[in-house]
Amino acid sequence: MSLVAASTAAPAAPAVEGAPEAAVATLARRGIGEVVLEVKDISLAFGGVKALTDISFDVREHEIRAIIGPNGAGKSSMLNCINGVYQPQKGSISLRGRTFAHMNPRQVAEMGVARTFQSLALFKGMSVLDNIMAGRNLKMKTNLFQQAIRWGAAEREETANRRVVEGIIDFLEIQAYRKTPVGKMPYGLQKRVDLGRALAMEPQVLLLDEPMAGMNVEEKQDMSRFILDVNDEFGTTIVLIEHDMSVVMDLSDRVVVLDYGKKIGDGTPAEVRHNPEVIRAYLGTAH
Amino acid sequence: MLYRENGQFKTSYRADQQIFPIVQDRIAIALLLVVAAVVIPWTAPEYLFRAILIPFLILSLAALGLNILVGYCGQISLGTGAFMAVGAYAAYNFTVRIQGMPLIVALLLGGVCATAIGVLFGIPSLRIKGLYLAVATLAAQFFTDWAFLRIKWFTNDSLSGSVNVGGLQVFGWPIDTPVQKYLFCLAFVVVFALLAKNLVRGHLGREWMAIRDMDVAAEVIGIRPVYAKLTAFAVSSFIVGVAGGLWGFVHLGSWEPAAFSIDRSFQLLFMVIIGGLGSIMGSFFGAAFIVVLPIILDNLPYWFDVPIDTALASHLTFMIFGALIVFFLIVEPHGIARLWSTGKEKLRLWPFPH
Amino acid sequence: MRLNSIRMATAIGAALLAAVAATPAAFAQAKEQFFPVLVYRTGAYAPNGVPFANGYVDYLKLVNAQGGINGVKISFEECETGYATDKGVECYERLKGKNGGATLFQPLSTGITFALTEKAPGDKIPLITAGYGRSESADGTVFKWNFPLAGTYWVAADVLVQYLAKKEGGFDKLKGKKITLVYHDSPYGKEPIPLLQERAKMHGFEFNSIPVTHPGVEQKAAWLQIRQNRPDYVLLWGWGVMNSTAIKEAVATGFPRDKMYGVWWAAAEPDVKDVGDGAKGYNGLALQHGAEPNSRVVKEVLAQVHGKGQGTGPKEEVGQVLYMRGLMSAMLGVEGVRRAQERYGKGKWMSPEQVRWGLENLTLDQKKLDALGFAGVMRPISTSCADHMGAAWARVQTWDGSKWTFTSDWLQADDAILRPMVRSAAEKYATEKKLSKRTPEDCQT
Amino acid sequence: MGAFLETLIGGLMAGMLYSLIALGFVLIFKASGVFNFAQGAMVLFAALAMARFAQWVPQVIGVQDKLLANAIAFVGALALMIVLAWLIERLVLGRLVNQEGITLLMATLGITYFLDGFGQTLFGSDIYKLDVGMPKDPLFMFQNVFQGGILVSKEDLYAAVIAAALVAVLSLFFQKTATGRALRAVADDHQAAQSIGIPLSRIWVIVWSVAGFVALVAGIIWGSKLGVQFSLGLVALKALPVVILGGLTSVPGAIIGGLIIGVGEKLSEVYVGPMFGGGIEIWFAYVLALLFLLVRPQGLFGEKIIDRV
Repeated sequence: MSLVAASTAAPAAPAVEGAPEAAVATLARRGIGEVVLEVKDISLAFGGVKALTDISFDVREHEIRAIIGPNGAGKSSMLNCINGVYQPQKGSISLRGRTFAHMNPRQVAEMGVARTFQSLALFKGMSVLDNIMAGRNLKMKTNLFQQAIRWGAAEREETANRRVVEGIIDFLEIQAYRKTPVGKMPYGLQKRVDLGRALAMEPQVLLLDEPMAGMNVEEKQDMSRFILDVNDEFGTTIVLIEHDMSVVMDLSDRVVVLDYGKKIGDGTPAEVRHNPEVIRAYLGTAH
Repeated sequence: MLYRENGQFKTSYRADQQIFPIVQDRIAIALLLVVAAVVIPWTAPEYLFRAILIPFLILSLAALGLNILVGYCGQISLGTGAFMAVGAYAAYNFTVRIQGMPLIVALLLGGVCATAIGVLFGIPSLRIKGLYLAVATLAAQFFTDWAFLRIKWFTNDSLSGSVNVGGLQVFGWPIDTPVQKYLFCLAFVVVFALLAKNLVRGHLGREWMAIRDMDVAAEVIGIRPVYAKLTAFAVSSFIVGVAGGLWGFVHLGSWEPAAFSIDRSFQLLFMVIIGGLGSIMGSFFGAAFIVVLPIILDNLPYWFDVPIDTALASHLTFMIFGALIVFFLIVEPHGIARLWSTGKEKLRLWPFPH
Repeated sequence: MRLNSIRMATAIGAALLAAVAATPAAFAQAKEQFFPVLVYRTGAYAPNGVPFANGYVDYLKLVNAQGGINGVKISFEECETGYATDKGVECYERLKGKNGGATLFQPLSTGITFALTEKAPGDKIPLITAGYGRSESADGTVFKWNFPLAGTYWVAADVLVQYLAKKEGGFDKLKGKKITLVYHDSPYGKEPIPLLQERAKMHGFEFNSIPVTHPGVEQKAAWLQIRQNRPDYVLLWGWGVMNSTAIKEAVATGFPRDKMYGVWWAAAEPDVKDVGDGAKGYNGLALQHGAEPNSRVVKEVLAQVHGKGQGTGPKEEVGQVLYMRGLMSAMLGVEGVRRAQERYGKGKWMSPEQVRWGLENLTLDQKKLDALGFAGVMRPISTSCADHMGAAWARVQTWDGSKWTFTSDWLQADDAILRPMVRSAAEKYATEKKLSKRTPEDCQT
Repeated sequence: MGAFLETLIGGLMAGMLYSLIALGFVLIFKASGVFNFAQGAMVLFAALAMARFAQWVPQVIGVQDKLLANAIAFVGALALMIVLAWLIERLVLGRLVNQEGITLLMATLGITYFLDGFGQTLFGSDIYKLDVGMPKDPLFMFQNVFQGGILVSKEDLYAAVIAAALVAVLSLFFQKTATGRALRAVADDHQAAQSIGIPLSRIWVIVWSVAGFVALVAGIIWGSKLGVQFSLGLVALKALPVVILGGLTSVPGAIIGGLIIGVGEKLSEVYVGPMFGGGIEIWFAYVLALLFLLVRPQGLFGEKIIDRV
């Protein structure tokens, strides 16, 4: 293993900065377009603890972009910055060319960025239906009074959105669970509901935080299928966090590798696979 | 009765979104309303109206309001009494200061004032979470207690600081006899319960529950905590305020701030918890339980004709009450409403075990 | 779990049904005069509530032991209010219809009085509030059903001011004096304020008032203020633990007890007994009576009630101030019934309305009082349609470290000051409630 | 000036007593995450027990020496509180493990009701004198500096000293003893503590016993000051803003918070109160706490909450 590392050290070196030719080639092949999301030297720290240092990368229209790294590499923190849940101390994030000094989650959501969570963050007290319906809240415009009376506008709006949500439920094959409280569902299916809630927002960019964590093989396959379908059918750009390399390699177009809050690799799966630092960070720890 | 839903197929989302999707439930609720509105007024004795039914109705309305805040939006409040007081005193001032102010309008305006105060004291909830928030609501409680005792203007300069209202009427009908009062309250409760139910099953309700269950995730899908929390405070304190108005005008007729003391706040919180957090129906169960239980306990010795010393009796009441609450929390932390639904589930599957 | 949850659900259902069954059964029996007894033997005010209740009940027992009211026996039932208005209202509703109908109610709480004042006219049941309640309810032309017999808070305040004037040597001497009222922050505590302000205007003494929030254990700040603006006298309008706390704080801040004057609800044994020597010299008003261990009625109670082992409370307490208050209050009620019988038929059961007439035409002259064993305990009381109070006399008593002793002779509140205040307040109430004053004819009925 | 100092001192000493009650809250919250509303009821219960025992001991056992009688009564009351703690763990908390905070809060409200009733049934609802030899007479200092001198209530002074001493002892107990360390371990992380073999239930019994002991001392101090009766239970409401202000999990917070609230409310009542007709101290305390929270949502010394996703 260390041999491999040595041999691939030289060619892989340039892969660290920017996106090299090989990568661009692949992108072209899958008809991937403009940069939709650009992260510039983000740094984030809690008190003294540095979670992220000078992270930069970009995400292009319609691609599947993976962020990998061992546990505690700062992957989730990265997503939280993009969502505006955390405010980075340094750096900027721009969506479709618009740069925000202060991201707030609402704005990000309105810009069409949706997200799923690593540790399930579903609304436990609510049914599957309500969880996914909640994802539609940006699309629902009736005011408090109209809803209180319900009859008329609110009713119509509710029904219309319900139709969309039922579509998502069918897509995720969880019809049987419609009315069950999410708390009572098997873990794998909860993950689907989480995805469903995100899809209900009809996002252009979809951030997935370890969608396959803790799943068995079949569940993983189902989930990958869903992700690819979403990417193809709706042309949704996907940013995917995983610590399990294998999954990432066959799913994603380009990969960013984080370790201890630093970016140590960026490029196509192939390039990254041979990046010595990545190997050290990963397999090194694996030994 | 046979409790089955098979054969009841929903052909439209609309049908599926009804409050009571199951036919039997709809029938049951209709019957209940008929009994409440027609049978009881003819049959029930006066004591039942004055000592049980009217307080029950008004308090369940207040509990319902509180439940929206605590049960649906997850913001704990120990200051409900304060918002009731605001509602009551505001309504009082509207009636005495504006000639010919109609009763219903006065009560609703009282609710509006309560809303304002509620939102004001709700603002800290944007920054303060959980038990810490309780102190904000307690601040509201003690402040209003003080304000209505001290600021003469609120009590229309009454010498003793206690106020009274009389000659209630709606569209010329007097609200005077127990039955009239009962029906008046009943109307309010039914309407408000319906509106509240609509809210909590609409997308505003989902936003509240989302904030309650997982506020960060809620933000990420575009829900604004500010909006969700403040609307919850607003709606909640509006309903509570109206309930306060009814309590003062219809039930007491003459009151002082003590009528809305912190004990009232706790009483209402008990109702919500025991009845079931996040359940409209639970609010009614809770209110019934809390209103009726002490009365039963007080009366028990007389029914069985074993008169025991009054002091002992009321001490026992305290003890049993406390014990029951604890017992409840242990057996079913989600309150009577949950027991009710599990019961119904069983009934649906009966006689099959699963 | 599930099964027993269902069991619970049904249990709750059962409870609700039981409640419906809870309605008072008005079983028809030998007509007894039913006296509901609103008490508070628990809670923050129990120390003062208990002796009153015991005195009240003991007297009813005594009357029965002596053959009832011209042969009509008395039945009674206690109901615990805990000094809480809503509980009080519930008690009222529960008991008013019971045992053939309540004769009258004595709420023993200003808050409950205010609430019941709204309900009594509808139910046609008289309310006796001896020495408390609404001061303006002395005006029977507006408050047909209220009887603040033997004195209101305005009487108390007025008498106190008169006493202080005497002490100083004339009203003119009050000029420039500082009088501070420390009051229970509730309608009860606020009642005296308007009268004291009136008096302050008249005699040019400086009056200010310091509220103490329920239940009155937090008075440090109040007494620091008192220590700083050094008033000549402090009037204490407290109830329950607030009284003893006030005296203790006075000790702690070195305010002379002999410059403190309590209303008649702040001048009983429970208020001073656990303060010890600190309370020596503390003064309080006596609503007619004080502690009367030697009065005949007390001896009769000891002999005919406690003697037969039917005493309600401990023997020692018989004859104490609040016990006597209960005794007297009960007596006033009973005498109302007796008076009614004089008109509507001796030895008959009296309806609440008839009793109301009796209370309105009460004539307890010295002779009757002596017969009742209240000689020396109180002065004659005679009511009328216009005056539901019947007497406006009080005395000052002082705690000598072991017992209460009278330190002033009888003083009467100044009608010239009270009457206009009562009238205007009553009229304000009437307009608020859209009531019309009673006609002279109505007074005859 | 003299007057101001007087108020200040008065406030400080009142504050010390508040911290004593608040301490009970904090201990229990740290160890079991329970916001123990029953602390006030425990104070009342303990005080009632103490007062009555002190009366009964001479009658029953015939011990006439007051000090000894009080000592016996104290031990008796303490034993009672420990039994109580054990029962609470057994019957209530043990069965409510990992419920949400609000459920636990409600449970303690239930306990409050029960204790109020139970205490009065056992010990009666009259007002009882509790004489542990606290001096009642005032003390005047700096007579020569300020006219009238500065009044210091000796009783409050003693009380404050006792409270301070108790606080010191307790903090030692938590820093030095093994139990104390185990306790802090539990406070930091229940699961972890359990996994290294610390028996939760025993810890909880201990904590509640300690809280009971604190309640007893508080009860004795307040009781001998105000006389032992029902309203003692309401001191809990005075301690609430203190804990919130100090931070639910911090012992020093309880103390500093107590002093701030004590001084704050007394000064406000004496100097601001008259402008509004007085009686403002109770809500002023809460508003004060509230304002602090708006600046520091976790209270003065509470741990910061970070949302992790």
